[in-house]
Amino acid sequence: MRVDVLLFGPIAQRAGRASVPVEVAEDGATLAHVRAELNRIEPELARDLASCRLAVNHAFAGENTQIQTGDEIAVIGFVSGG
Amino acid sequence: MRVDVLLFGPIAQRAGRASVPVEVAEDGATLAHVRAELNRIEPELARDLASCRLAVNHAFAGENTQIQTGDEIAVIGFVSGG
Amino acid sequence: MQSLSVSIVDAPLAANTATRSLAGAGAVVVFDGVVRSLEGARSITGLRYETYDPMAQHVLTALAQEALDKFGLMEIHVEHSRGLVAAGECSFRLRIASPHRREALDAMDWFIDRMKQDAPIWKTPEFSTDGDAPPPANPVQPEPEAKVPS
Amino acid sequence: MQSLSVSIVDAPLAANTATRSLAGAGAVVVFDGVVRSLEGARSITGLRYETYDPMAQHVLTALAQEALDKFGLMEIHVEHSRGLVAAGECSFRLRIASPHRREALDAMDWFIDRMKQDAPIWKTPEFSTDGDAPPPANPVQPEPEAKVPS
Repeated sequence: MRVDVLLFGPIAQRAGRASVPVEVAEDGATLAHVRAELNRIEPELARDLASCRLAVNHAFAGENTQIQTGDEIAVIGFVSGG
Repeated sequence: MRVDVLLFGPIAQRAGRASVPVEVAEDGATLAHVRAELNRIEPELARDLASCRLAVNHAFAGENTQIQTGDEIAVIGFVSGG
Repeated sequence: MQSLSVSIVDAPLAANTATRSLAGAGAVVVFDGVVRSLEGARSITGLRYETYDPMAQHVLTALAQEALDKFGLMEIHVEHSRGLVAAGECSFRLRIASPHRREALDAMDWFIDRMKQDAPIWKTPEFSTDGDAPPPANPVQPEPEAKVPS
Repeated sequence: MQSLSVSIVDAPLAANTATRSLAGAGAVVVFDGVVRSLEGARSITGLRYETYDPMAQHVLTALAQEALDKFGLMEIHVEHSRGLVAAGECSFRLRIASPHRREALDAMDWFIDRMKQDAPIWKTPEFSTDGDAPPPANPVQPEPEAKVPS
């Protein structure tokens, strides 16, 4: 299945886009698979991505989180609110 | 010389007055002498007075502070601002 | 560039109408101390504040100046009530502006502690007495309050 | 009785017009984060805030609820800007009411720390460029500012 991974802030600026389409297995795909695909598609971001957290459906999620069709996945790099 | 020692808050309520006239020597009188006279004049306040600070001319002052004619002396008990 | 003021004013403090802070302030913190309607287990109508005015002004100004210097603040403004302040009204306001958050919050803590130790201000609760006033229009109104402002 | 709100709003936050707090609050503290006009050594016209809105709302609401419970607060109200906020304008406001001072100040510190770690909000400085705007009317005006709000 295809998931569009959302990018924000400096990561989005460096990637030059606000989302990256990623293909993962329909069954049993986890956030770790999404991260591996992201690193493959955007190798020049790999170093930055290593320190980013991932969020699924608006909450931070661990690497073992199972991904389902329609999940909203986002890369949350170093934030700077306030 | 005579100095009027100002009282406030609970101490004034207990004394039933807002100032106590105190006689001390014209020369060489210190805050310690003022305190001793206060204790003599208001013996029922002596226990409370022991934990009070004294102020001279709107600043806290030590017991050795020399007193001059016209000084404004006040007993500052437990305060409760805010 | 620093700004300091200390005001001791009759009765409750009006709502905060602070104007814009000095250029360069990254944090502006306003603390309002509000009179609570219970003193221990007893309901109070308010607190009556007695101030030894020239000394209170002197002590608060000295503390404000010390806070400006010690914490590198840009602004410190102090207001304190004298006289009766009804429950729910503001009796003390401290406004601090500083380059960053840390200094403002630390200074606020420090100033309030020192004020409570040294400023010659006293408060006396005014207790509600039966028949003194009509009962509240809406007696269902919950009132989970405890003591006086801290 | 507790009160909680989180608002992410376009552009700068208007001046604080908070209404009266819940009965029983003894301390009401309002923190304003203001955009500073220097970013490092460079003058900026403002900060542009990007928010990942549904998640920012979710994270800030969860933190606000945690603060209410953890510190026994009565009120917590959070406002954060999205979009451009000019130097000198407010981009973040936190209003906390609690029975006593200690909880309000501790909760303020805790909330801001956690927000800065977890809320998906990013800021980008907008630098002044020569010729972009006329020079200030009064060039003598000192500007001792440093970085962005903290």
